[in-house]
Parts: sequence; structure tokens; C-alpha cells
Amino acid sequence: MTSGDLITLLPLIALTVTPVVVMLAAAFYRSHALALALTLVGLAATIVSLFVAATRTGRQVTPLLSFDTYALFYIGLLTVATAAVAILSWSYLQRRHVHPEEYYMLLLTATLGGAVLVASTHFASFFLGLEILSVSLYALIVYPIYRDQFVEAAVKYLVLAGATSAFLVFGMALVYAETGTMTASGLAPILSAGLGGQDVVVALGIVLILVGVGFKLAVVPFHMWTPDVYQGAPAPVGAYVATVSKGAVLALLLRYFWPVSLDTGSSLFLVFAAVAIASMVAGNLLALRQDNVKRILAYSSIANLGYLLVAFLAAGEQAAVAVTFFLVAYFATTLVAFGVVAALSTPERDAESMDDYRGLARTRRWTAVAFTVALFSLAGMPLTVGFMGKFYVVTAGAGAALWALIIVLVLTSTIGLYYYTRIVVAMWVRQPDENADAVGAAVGGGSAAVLAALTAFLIVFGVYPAPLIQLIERAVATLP
Amino acid sequence: MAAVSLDHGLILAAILFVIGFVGLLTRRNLIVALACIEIMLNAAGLAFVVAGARWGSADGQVMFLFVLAMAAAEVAVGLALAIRFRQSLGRLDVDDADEMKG
Amino acid sequence: MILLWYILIPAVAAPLAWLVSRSRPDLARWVALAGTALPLALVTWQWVSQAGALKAAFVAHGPGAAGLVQGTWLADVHATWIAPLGISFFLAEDGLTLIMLVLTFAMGLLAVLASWRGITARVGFFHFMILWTTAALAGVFLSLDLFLFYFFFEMMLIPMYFVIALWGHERRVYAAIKFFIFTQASGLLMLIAILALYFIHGRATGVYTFDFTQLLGTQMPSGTAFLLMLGFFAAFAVKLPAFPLHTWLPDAHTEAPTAGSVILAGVLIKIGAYGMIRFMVPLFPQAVYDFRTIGMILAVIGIIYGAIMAYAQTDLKRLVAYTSVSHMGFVLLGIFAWNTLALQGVVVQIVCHALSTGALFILVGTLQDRIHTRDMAKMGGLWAVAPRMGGTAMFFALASLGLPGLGNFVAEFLILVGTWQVSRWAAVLGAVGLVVATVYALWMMQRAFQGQETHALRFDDLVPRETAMYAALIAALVVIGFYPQPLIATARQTVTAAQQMTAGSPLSPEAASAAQTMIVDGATADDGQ
Amino acid sequence: MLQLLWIVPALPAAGFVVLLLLNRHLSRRATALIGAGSVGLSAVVAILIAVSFITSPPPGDAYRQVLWTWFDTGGLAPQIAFYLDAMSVVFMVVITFVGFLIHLYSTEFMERDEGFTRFFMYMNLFVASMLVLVLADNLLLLYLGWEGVGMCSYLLIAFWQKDVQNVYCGRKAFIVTRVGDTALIVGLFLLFTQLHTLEIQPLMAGAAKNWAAGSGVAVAAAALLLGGAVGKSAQLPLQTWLPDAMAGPTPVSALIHAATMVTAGVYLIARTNVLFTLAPDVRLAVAIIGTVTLLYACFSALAQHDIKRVLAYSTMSQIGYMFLALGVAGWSAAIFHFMTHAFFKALLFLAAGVVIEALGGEHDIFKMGGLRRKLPTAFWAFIIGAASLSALPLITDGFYSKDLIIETSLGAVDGNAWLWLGALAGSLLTSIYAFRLVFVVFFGEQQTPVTLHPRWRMKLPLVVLSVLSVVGGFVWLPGWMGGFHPFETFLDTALPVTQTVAGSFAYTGVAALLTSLIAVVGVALATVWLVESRAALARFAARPTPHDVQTFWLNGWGFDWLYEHVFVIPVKWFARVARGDLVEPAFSGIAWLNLQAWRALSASQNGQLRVYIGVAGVGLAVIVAFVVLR
Repeated sequence: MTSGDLITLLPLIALTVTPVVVMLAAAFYRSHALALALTLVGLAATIVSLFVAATRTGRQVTPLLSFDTYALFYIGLLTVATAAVAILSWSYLQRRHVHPEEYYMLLLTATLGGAVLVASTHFASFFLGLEILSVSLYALIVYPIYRDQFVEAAVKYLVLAGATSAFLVFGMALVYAETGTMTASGLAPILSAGLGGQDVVVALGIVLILVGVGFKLAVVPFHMWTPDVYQGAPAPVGAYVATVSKGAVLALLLRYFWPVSLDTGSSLFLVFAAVAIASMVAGNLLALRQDNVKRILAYSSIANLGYLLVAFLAAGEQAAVAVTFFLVAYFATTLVAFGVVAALSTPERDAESMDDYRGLARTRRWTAVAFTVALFSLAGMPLTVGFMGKFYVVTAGAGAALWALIIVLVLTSTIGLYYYTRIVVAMWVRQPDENADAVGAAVGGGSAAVLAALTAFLIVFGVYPAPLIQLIERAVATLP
Repeated sequence: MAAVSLDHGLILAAILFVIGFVGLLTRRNLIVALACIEIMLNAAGLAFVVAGARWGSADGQVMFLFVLAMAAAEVAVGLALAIRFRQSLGRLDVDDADEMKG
Repeated sequence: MILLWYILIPAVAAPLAWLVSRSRPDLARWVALAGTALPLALVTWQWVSQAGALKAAFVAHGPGAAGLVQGTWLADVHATWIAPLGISFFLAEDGLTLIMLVLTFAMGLLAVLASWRGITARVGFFHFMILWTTAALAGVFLSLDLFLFYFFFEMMLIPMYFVIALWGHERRVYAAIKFFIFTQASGLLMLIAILALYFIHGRATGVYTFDFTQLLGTQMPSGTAFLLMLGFFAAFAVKLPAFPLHTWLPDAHTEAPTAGSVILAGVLIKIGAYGMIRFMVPLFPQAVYDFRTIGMILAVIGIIYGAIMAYAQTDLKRLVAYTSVSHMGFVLLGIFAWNTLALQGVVVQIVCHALSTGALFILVGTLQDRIHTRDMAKMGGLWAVAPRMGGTAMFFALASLGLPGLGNFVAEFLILVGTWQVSRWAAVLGAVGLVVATVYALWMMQRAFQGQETHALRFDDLVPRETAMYAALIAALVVIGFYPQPLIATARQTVTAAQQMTAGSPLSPEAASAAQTMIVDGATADDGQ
Repeated sequence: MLQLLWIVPALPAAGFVVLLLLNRHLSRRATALIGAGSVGLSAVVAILIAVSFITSPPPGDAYRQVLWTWFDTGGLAPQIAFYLDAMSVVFMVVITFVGFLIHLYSTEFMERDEGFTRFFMYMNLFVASMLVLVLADNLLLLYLGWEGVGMCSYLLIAFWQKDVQNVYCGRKAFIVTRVGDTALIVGLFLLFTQLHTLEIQPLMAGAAKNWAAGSGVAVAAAALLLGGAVGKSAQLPLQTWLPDAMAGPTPVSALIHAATMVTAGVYLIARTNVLFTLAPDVRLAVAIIGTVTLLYACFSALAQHDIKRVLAYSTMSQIGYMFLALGVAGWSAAIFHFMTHAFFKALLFLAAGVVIEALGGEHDIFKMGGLRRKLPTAFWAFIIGAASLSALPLITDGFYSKDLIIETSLGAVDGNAWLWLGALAGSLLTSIYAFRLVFVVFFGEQQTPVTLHPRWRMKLPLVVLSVLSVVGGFVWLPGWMGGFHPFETFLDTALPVTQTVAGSFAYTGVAALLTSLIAVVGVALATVWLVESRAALARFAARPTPHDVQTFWLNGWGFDWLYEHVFVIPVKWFARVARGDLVEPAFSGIAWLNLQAWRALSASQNGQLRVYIGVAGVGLAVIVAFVVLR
């Protein structure tokens, strides 16, 4: 490791230092505002450091981490998303009169884990990043300890995540035992074979690793925890789980599979395809008549990851761009959706019932507009970035001639329309429920700004996505 | 001391891993569940050590250390959660935690 | 540049209408009125001033040479949009576009007028949605980049969905979602087909583009072409709607507010016809030819089944909705016949159906505003109460059954005579559909307007605003009925150009005329088509 | 003068438009003036044109006036153009003139009706449509008039629309004729596709040039046109609408169902005689249809007890005669009968209208009786009309035309004895039912008091038509009477001359005597029947279904029943079954399946942590099994 490497590592360093600073500050002076301010400063510093690191791109820092433009882009994405979550959390936590300073620290460490993941080129960094992320999340979910739901969600997440970590690491061990390699580049030829005609142990190892990945991505059949955790977790944490945690893992997956071209008849491909189809079908069907908005978002995320896997399977540069673009779109959209949920939540409970949204268009016009835009984006309607994202995914699938997958995608996303529009109907058509205990304090200024900015993002890049696409193309181009 | 072959080591690890997993499936006590996860993680660690021995590299042992550290962190949070769990539900039965479903 | 205005004026007016409504709800109506009238005036002006150019181009280049094939347009806009994917912002206008634009803005205007009193809740938002729809529809008809087309195609779903769901009748949410899901599902199938075409063309030529003019004539195996054609067909058949994909339409029409029904019937479902003429057939002539028999069977079933279903209804609006299914069967028939006569008939039918069915929907809407029901069992003898309304209804009922002297007849006659040259049985059965049309149209008149007044209803006859609206529609239908030539001349270039694009395939009229000479002395024999 | 041709249909059309626009703002007097005046003016112009046409025939004995090109695409360029030749002159003059008389009559007949303006609107439009029909230079324009006539008949039959029964009758008329129209329009498709034009004269020339006699395409084309003609002219099997069409006001019946609309079929066949010449089989069918219809209608007329229904069946039967004439290539004879029929049938209807009006709307002849003295004008008009209908020799116009048809049915090259016998039988029956009507209505005991007497506007048309019914036939005297036939000469400029068998028995005085005798015998029989069986008559009146045959005839031989069961009921059944849309279950089924899938999947999401682990484990096991075993 050289001093040059340290410059390359600046983003990670920034992300490491910031939680320490936040923690120390909290130790001396408990202030919610200070914690948030420090967090945002730290995240801003991370962003700045990305540009510094960008001057030295393409550098492999030890065998563990690669700081190419791809990694930097994703770190940037995760950082911005974290900042959004942090701001959205502010009024959510502020209303609840707890000491939320450590919350931001956990948020930052989780992001650090994610940042490690996206730069990871080795099992060690893979495992470490994942665990930093996971352990932070256990605590995050249960952090605002005032409702049993949170505990239940945290326990479920902890046990399942722990178990799958074990699967993951056992799989790594098996692969290592048989092949002696733990690097992404060493893994490439093994993956390329698509699990066929190899040592059973290696195949088993890879499958076990994929269990770990699949769990984090919440794809079928490792999806069962998702609705409970989304529902149980505080809304901003839900946003975080849905975006940063998944995005980081997906970025990692993309990197490991980048040099791999899977044969469409290979077992690995078929497994992925089956998982994708099952996720699209189950995710969309599960949400069909669901009345809990957070659960709907959870199921919708299962389905969305299914869509992503379609593009992922398409492989090649265009597919990588498609995955990344979709992911960016999904980040923005999900943050808006959860942001609205968070903004409308009261100290007593989160605004998660469909009834909470009845007549929202009358009581809170702009919040309703933002949520509607987000829902249409999830549904893939034009003028939103979700439309472009889905279009891109289908394009990638079509480019690789994955017809069966994209037809499933198309049909299941039609089912999706039904449940998204149910919420839209609740907001716009139904009358506010007079008897229900009203949710929704005033939407805080910070949250409002974030929601407005993200909604603008949804629309602007839905209409004119070219700059974003070019940015992503440049990022992806540096993958080895 | 005779060298243990790779296969034997891996089989042992696998058996341990399965024991842990089966325990996870069958036992309802949260603490036991955490213990089962520990068993699974340690099975993985064992496998790493065996693998490292095979390739004569320290990588396996390094990974084992990581696993160990991570398991410790996880248990720390897990036990803290168990306390909260007990406080809110009165028992440590994971099956009680089914308020959210559908 | 003028083309951009067609989209921009309503698009800008839309948020404006919403914003001004917060302080003065009534102002929103005027904004909406301006937002539709202005482009209507613009496009009419363009039509009048370009009529000469259209004719000159036609005369100078001979049939088909002008227009699309040569890339010469009345006007076009070409800008990069999403360069990495080969997507361009390509708008262009020819005769058919001109007609569709006139229709779009006229129906938009009509929708605003028809809602002048009827819509009282969320006035600004309503007009926002109407204008948005108008803008998106203008975009649909102007786009020649397939992606852009799809973009607008999907874009207009959202406002339409809101219009139905928010201002509709009892089962509005159900109807809105059904409409949404049907169109979206089929639209996605078209998207897949577009993408497949994009890649096939890209692989073959190295040029990845969604530009329709470049994608024309892409070579591909016939099986592939057939599947891709089905993708396009699915989208357009749902829109049209063609049997058996029509079931969204009665619900949507019935539950939509008057303005929604007018736009749906007047313009939105015409996208199906437009898309087939503009894109589907030129892109896949051979596949369309292979599909022709099935297409024509569906069309004929649509004509007759739609008419019988119309007869079976008790809900007046539902009845009118089913007549659309029947009328659009003619359109489908004409498209599959694919000769000049039939295609010109389709164009005239597009316009006349918009006018006559739009008027019927407005009529039902005004009736519902007055008597608060659409159930014909609760009507009867309304003529005595409101003779002007009765007479108007009679006129449009007669138009609906294809009375000569009105535009609908010209359309249906051209379609059927064109169809006859391709398939005699289809033409005969289509003509039988006209008899069934008589049944439902007269039945409707009897149930609602004639007979004894049984329910002692008292309400106002048409007010001047309404009378003026209907008078304009009636005049238009009569003029088209006796002198449709301006319409035909405007669409001529498009029609011939589209046929030229399919030249060399068995769909082309030359191939048809070869088949036709064989039946000169065998009129009683069945040629199997 | 001929350039004014377009004025003839334009005047009534303008009348329609003016009435439509001004509607409520017009007094009854103004309405009547516009309504009847426009047709009157039109008649004047028509007569002037006719005079001009006869005195200075245009080159080629035909005049063509192009107003504008309707549309022009794909080789199809029909024009809005009028074509005048001898045949259309006859039709034009008869339509406008008789039409005007009926309008005049209506101004009084309808004067207390609340829909006065609406009535004249429809009537004007009707006359305009009919004129377009007979003046059209191409088949598409003809079809426009054809459908316009059909529509107006619907509007007029259903004129008293408060009674659903009337509306039903109007609908029935429109729908049944539209069935025939469908055949006609399909014929248009065929003709255009084969001959690339719809303009009648080039079309006929083209057909004669390109098609062999008896060729399939000629037969098909002729048969399709015949289908249209059968519908409009109420011939078998599409005759069922006509009796019901009597639901309209009586002047409507006079206008539509006597003088004009129903003769459209005759006009069409005569106009396209070239096609029918090329298709002998179809022409034979025309003759047979005519003969069968005329007999059918005669029997049915015998059993009716609604005065207008008797007349309706008599119309059907007289059109049958015209068809018979057309069938044996007696083109001119058919046109001649059209003219005389227009006079006497309008007369009969208008007279019947007087009776009905006088009795306060009574239609049942058995509730009339003894009106001879109370309504002398009507009585004499009716006598003249009935005589003419029965073709009583020498003094009626009906005699000359019907005799000519009966002659032709035997004497023409295409004629035969069967047709002749049928025609003779029809003649006998006609006399019987016609005079049965006269006796029942005007003789015997008076049953219902007369409440209203006609004034001049109703009387004048009766007088004029009575005169015409007597003298109208003198324009074409049979050979044995001296062979004065300017009408035939005139028509021969437009229609082919009938080929006759030289020296046929049909053209002898003996045959004419036979014909005359039969008519007289019929009248005698009617007298005897009614005088003899007053008791039977009373029984009949008391019990309207004396025996099965009578009921059978009364109900039009069960055609209504048949069509009801073959067409109407199945369609209604289907409509009832399909009301919710047959396709809908497929889509709601998909929705239902989705819902069930949601139920099942939701149940799996049961909140149990260990189940979640289990699912993941099973999933893993499946994947592993797949990878390993594959």
C-alpha cells in the first residue's frame, strides 16, 4: 500500500472517519442537529473525495479493493442515497424524542460496508463489507426502540441474515478449498462454466454464495423476510434497506459477473432465470391485494429485483448500463415512496395502512403528487425515470434475446399496475376517512426539499435521460 | 499427528453446518437460534482453515479470523436484541414474533 | 417547428389550467379552451394553406412517390434525444397526421365544452388532465420514432386513467384500472416487438435506431416477422378495440365522464387504426398478409358481435360504447383489405366515427346530467319532453347505422367495397353488420326517446351552447357525407405511400387485382378468402 | 329548361331544411305552405321539364346533369349527377305530382296534429329522397335515395311515436327493407369490382359488352339487385313489413306505400334491365316472385278487416303485377302499371283516409258500413279507385295497364301460360276483395257515426286523382282498340322493346274479353258473397277467427311467425345470453386466477421466522438438486 493508494481510498476513509466523529461528538454533546449536520458534512466530503479519487482511477488497492470509476460511481450513488435517508430520518426521529445521534453513526457505517462491497474484488472484502452493512442494519432497524414491531423485524432480519452469512461464508470456503482462489478475476472462469461439468463442491460453494447474495437482494426464494422487515423497520430504515443495501450487493454481483458470459443453457443461467421469474411473479402477485403500503413496497421491490436480474442476465456492457440505470431509477423512486411514508408517519405509528392515504390529494396535494409520481415510476409509466429504467431493462433483455424472461416481465408488471393504482386511487379518488386516527404531521422542510428534489429527478431524467445514461456508460466502461 | 485430509475436514465442516441449520429450523428459542448460527459460522470457519491448509496459504486462516470477529459482532447485537425481545414479548420463543404477516 | 407547438401549447396550458384554478376555477375552463382551440386553429390553418402543397406533391411525384418514402414531409422536426440508444425526437407530419391532429384538438375542444357545466369538482385538475391527454395524443400522431411513439402512447394513459377514475360514474375505479391494465399490457407487447425490430435492424446494418423510416424494410425470417407483427397488433387491437380484446371499452366508456368518453371514442381508440396504417402494415407486410384471414374474421365478428351486444344493453352509454366496437370492426376490416378504397374508407371512418359517436356520448352525458340515469328502462318518450334532443339523437343514431348522405356511409361503403376485392365473404358479413346496426340504433331510439313517457320526467331541452355543438357536428357529418373529397385528398398521399411501402408483398393492390381478375366469371364460387 | 333538373329534388330538400331550422318559429299555415308548396313547385318544374323533354328531346334521348364529384379515390369516382330519360321523366312527374296532391291533402288531414311541422319535414325529405333515387345517374347515388326513402318511411310510419306499436312497425319496415338493401349494396360491390364504375349507363354498356348471357357474374349481379328490389317493393319473401307499415298516418301510406317507395324496386329492375336480360334465370325468378306475391297478397287481402291493411295487401299484389311484367321483359308495361297504380292507389288511400278521419280513427271495416250517403266524395273516389284496382274494363286506367301485363305474361317471348293463369286468378281475387271492401264500408248499416267531413284540401286531390284514375290509361291503348300508344313510344327511348310472340293469343280481343270478364265476375262474386252471407259476416265480425284458413291469410301466411322464430328470437336469445359479454369471463377469469394466487402466496407469508428459513432452505435444496443432478 502506498500513499497514492491512500488518496484512492479517500472515500472509504471519509466514510470511516465520519461515524467516528459523529460518535465522539455525541459522546460530548448530544444534539440531533449536530449529528445530522456532521453526517451530511461527512457524506459531502465523501462525494468530494470521489472526485479526488477519480483522478487516480483504475487503481487496484491491494487485491481486495478496486477503485475504478464504476466503484466510485456506486459509492457516489450510495452516499447520495444515504444523505437522502439521513435527511428524511431527521423529522421522523425528531418527532419521537429519542436520542437519535447514534442512528446516524450506524447509517454511516452501513454505507461504509456498502462502499466496500461495490469496490470489492475479493471474498475477504466481500464478506467484510457485507457484514459491516448487515450488522449496522440490525441495529438500525431496532434503533428507535419504542415499538414491538421493530424488535420483531430486527430479530427476523438478524437470524436470517446471520444464517445466510453462514451460507455465504461456507460457500466461499468451499470454493476456496477446491480452487484456491478468492478473487473476482480468479472466479470468472469458474462462473463462466455456469456450474456445469465441474466439481460438485465448487458448484455447491457458488450456490451457497448466491444464497447470501440472494438474501440481500431479497429474491425468491430468499425473499420471505422482506415484507416483515420493511413493515417492521422505521420508514427511513426501510428506504435504506431497499436501496443502499440492495444496490451495493447488486453492484458487487455485476462486478463479479462482468467478465463472465453465461451460456443460456448453463445451470447457473437457468437458476438465475428461474429466480428472476419467480421473483417477478411472486413479488407482483403478493402485492396484489395487500393493504399495507410498506408491504406493498416490499413486494414491489422483490419484483423490481426480478426485473433487474433480467437485465443482469443479458450480460454485456449494455446490460450493465441497463442494470445501473434501473438501479438509479429505483433508488430515486423508492426513496420518494419511503420518504412519503416517513414524512406522513406519526410518533404512534407509521403511515402504512392504505386508509392512511385516503384523500391525501385533498389534504396534502404535493405529497400526493410526489407519491403518485413515484408509484407511476415504479409502474414504469412514461415521463418518469422508472419508465426509462424499465425500458432499458427490456431493451437489454431483448438485445440478448431473453424473450421468455421479458414476456414474463411484461405480464407481471401489468399485474403491478393494479396494486400501484390502488394506492393512487386511495389518494385521489377516495374521501379522507373521518373516523380513522389521522396520520401525518406537517412534512418537515428538509424532507420536503428531498422529496421535491427526488421527484424532480424522477421527471427530468424520465424525459431526458441521456446525460445520466452517458454518465453510467462512462462508469461501466472502466470495469475490467 | 496424521494429517487430516481435505475431504474429511470439509465433511466435518458440512456436518457441523447442517447441524446448525437443522437446529435453526427446529428450535424455537432465540438464544438457541443464535447459537445455531454460531455453529454454522464456525463450520464455515473450519472449512476455511482446512482449505487454507490445502493451499498452504494464510488466506484461509485470515478468513477464519474475519468470521470469528464477525460472529462476535453479530452475537453482541443478537444478545442485545434478545433482551429487547424478552422485554416486549415476555418469552424468547421466535414463533411468537409473527405479528407481521400477509 | 410548428409541430412542436402542437404538443407544447396543450402541454403548457395544462399546468397553467391547474395553477389558475386555485384562485379562479372558472378560468381553468378558458385556459383549456384556449389550449385546445389555439392548436386547432393552427392546424386548420396549416391544412388550408398546405392543401395545395399536398396536391402538388401528389401530382408531381405521382401516387406514393411523395411523402414518407422520399422523406419529404409537410413539416418535420429531427433532434437527438437519447443518443446512446439511437432514439431521436423525430416528429413529422403528412396528410393523415393533419387529419388526426384536427380530430385530436377538435375532440379536445369538444371535451372542454361538453364539461362546461358537468364538471364542478377539481376543475383545474380536470382540465390539466384533458390538456395533458391532448398533448400526448398530438405526440402520438406526430412521432415517427418508434420509441417516441411508444412514449406518447403510454403517456396518455395516465391522464385518461385519472379522468375516468376521478370524474367517472359508479364503477369508475374498476373501469379505469381495467382500461389501464389492458392498454398497458398490450402496449408492453408492442414494446417488445419494437425492441426486437430495433435489434434485428441493428444487427443487420450496424445502425441501432428507432427511426421508423430507417426500420422500414428490415429483413427478417417470416416467423419472426409474424411474431413482431402480433406484438404491434396486440397493442393496436386493444386500442381499437378489436374483438375479443374489446371488453375494457364498454366499461371505460360507460364509466368515464362525458369528456373522457368523447376523447376515448373520438381519438384514443383511433390510435389503433392509425398505428396499424402507419407502422404495423408497412413494417410487416408479409406477416400482415399471412394474418389477413384471421384479422378479417376478427373484424367481422367485431362488427356483428359489437352490434348485437349494443342491442343487448340496457345502459344507454354502454350501448353507444358497443357501437364503437362494431364500427371499429369496419376499420380493422379496411386495414386488412389494404387497398386504396378500403384505406380511404378507414380514414373517413376514423373522422366520422369520432364525430357521430362523440356526439352520442355528449348526448348521453347531457341526458344523464338532466335525469341522473343512463338506464333506458327509466327513459322512454323523452322526445316529447325534449324534441330537439330527440331529433339530434335520431340524427346521430341514423349516422351510426350508416345512412347514406352522412359521412359514416361513405366510410363504410369504401371499406366494404375495398374489402370485397379482397374477401367477398368478409364484405358481405360486414354489410350484414349494417342491418344489425339498424336494429340497435332504432331500438335505442325507441327505448329512450319514443313511446309513451312513462316516468314523468321533466327537464330542459338543449341549451344554445349544446345546440351549437351538435349543429357543428351535424354539419360536419353532412358535408363529409356529400363531399368527403377534401378528407380523401388529404389522406391520399399517406395512403398511397403506405401502400407503396408494402409493394412487392402479397398485400399490395397489384397482387390483389391479379387475384381479382380471376373471379370475373366465377362470382358464385367461393375463393376461400 | 333541362338545366333546372337539379331544382326538382332540391326544392323538397330545401323545404326540409327550412322546416328543420325554423321549426318552432313557423305558424301552421307557413309550415303547410313550405311543406306542400315546395313539392308543388317541384311538380311544376318537373312537368315543365317533362314537356321540354318530350317536345325537344335532348340528344340521345337522355340528359345528364353533373353537380359535383362525390368523391374520387381508387378508381371509384361517383358523381352527384342526375340522369333524365323517358323512364325517369315518368317517375319524376308522377312522384312530384302525386306527391304534391298528397301533401295538399295532408295539410288538412294533419292540421290538428301536434307534430305538424315534423310531419312535413319528413314528407319533404321523403319526396326529395325518392326523386334522387329515380334521377340518380349512378348506383351509389341511387342507393343514397334508396336508403333515404327507407329512413323516411321509418320516420313516417313511426310518426305517432308515442305509441310503441307504431315505432315497432316503423322499425320493422326499415330493418326488413335494409335486409334487401344489403343485397343491393353487395351487388354494388360486385358491379364496381367487375366493371370499375357505378355510373348506370356505362355500367350497363359494360355488362352487355363483357358478360355473356347467363354467365355467373351476371346472374349474381342481377340476383343481388333483385334482393334489394324485393325488400323495397315488399315482394316475397321480404314482404312482411308492408302491412304493418300502415301504422303511419294515412297520407303517409298513400305517399310511401302506394305511389312511390314500394315502386323503387320496379324502377331499379327496369333501370338495370340490361343485367336482367343477361340473366334469364333471375328474370324468371322475378316473374315468379311477382306472380306468387300477387296471389299471396290477394288471398291475404281477402281476410283482412283493417281497411288500410286491405289496401296494403293490394299494393303488394299490384307490385307483384309489375314484377311479373318485368320478369317477362315487359319493361314498359311495368312502368305503365306503376303510373296508373300510383293514381288509383293514392286515390284509394286518400279516400280511406277520409273515411278513417270521419269515423274518428276507426280502421276496422266491420265497424264502418253505410257510408255511401254520409261521405259521397269518399264513396265515389273509392268506387273509382276500386274499379281501377279491379281493372274493370274500358273506364279505368287500371284496366289498360293490368290488361297489358296479363297480355305480356303470355304473349311475351319469356311469358308462359302459368304466369298468365296466375295473373288472371289474381285479377279475379282482386275484384273480389276490392269490392268486398266497397260493400262492407259503404253499404249496409252504419255502425259508427261520422264526426268530420272533408274540406277542399282533402277533396281536391280526390277529385284530381279520380279523374286521372279514369283517363290515365288512355295513353296506351291495346292493339285491338286501335293501338294508340304514345306512352310506349316515349318509354321506348329508354327501355328495350318487349319481344312478343307474333300472333299470340294474348293479344287478341278474345283474351282481352276474358280479362275483362274475369274482373267483372269478381265484382259479381263479391256482391253475391256479401249479399248471400250477411249472417256469416255477422259471425265473422263477432268472432274474428272463423276458421283456420282465414286466420292464416289474415296473419300473412305465417311469415311473421316464421321470421320471428328463425331470426328475431334467436338473436334476442343470444343478446340476452351475451349481455354481459361472452369474452368477459376470460378476462375476469384471469383476474380471478391472480386473486387466488395472491391468496395462496399471502398465506405462505405467515410471519413465522422458521417457516421463512425453511422456505429458503427448500429453495436452496431445489437449486442444489438441479445443479447437481443436471
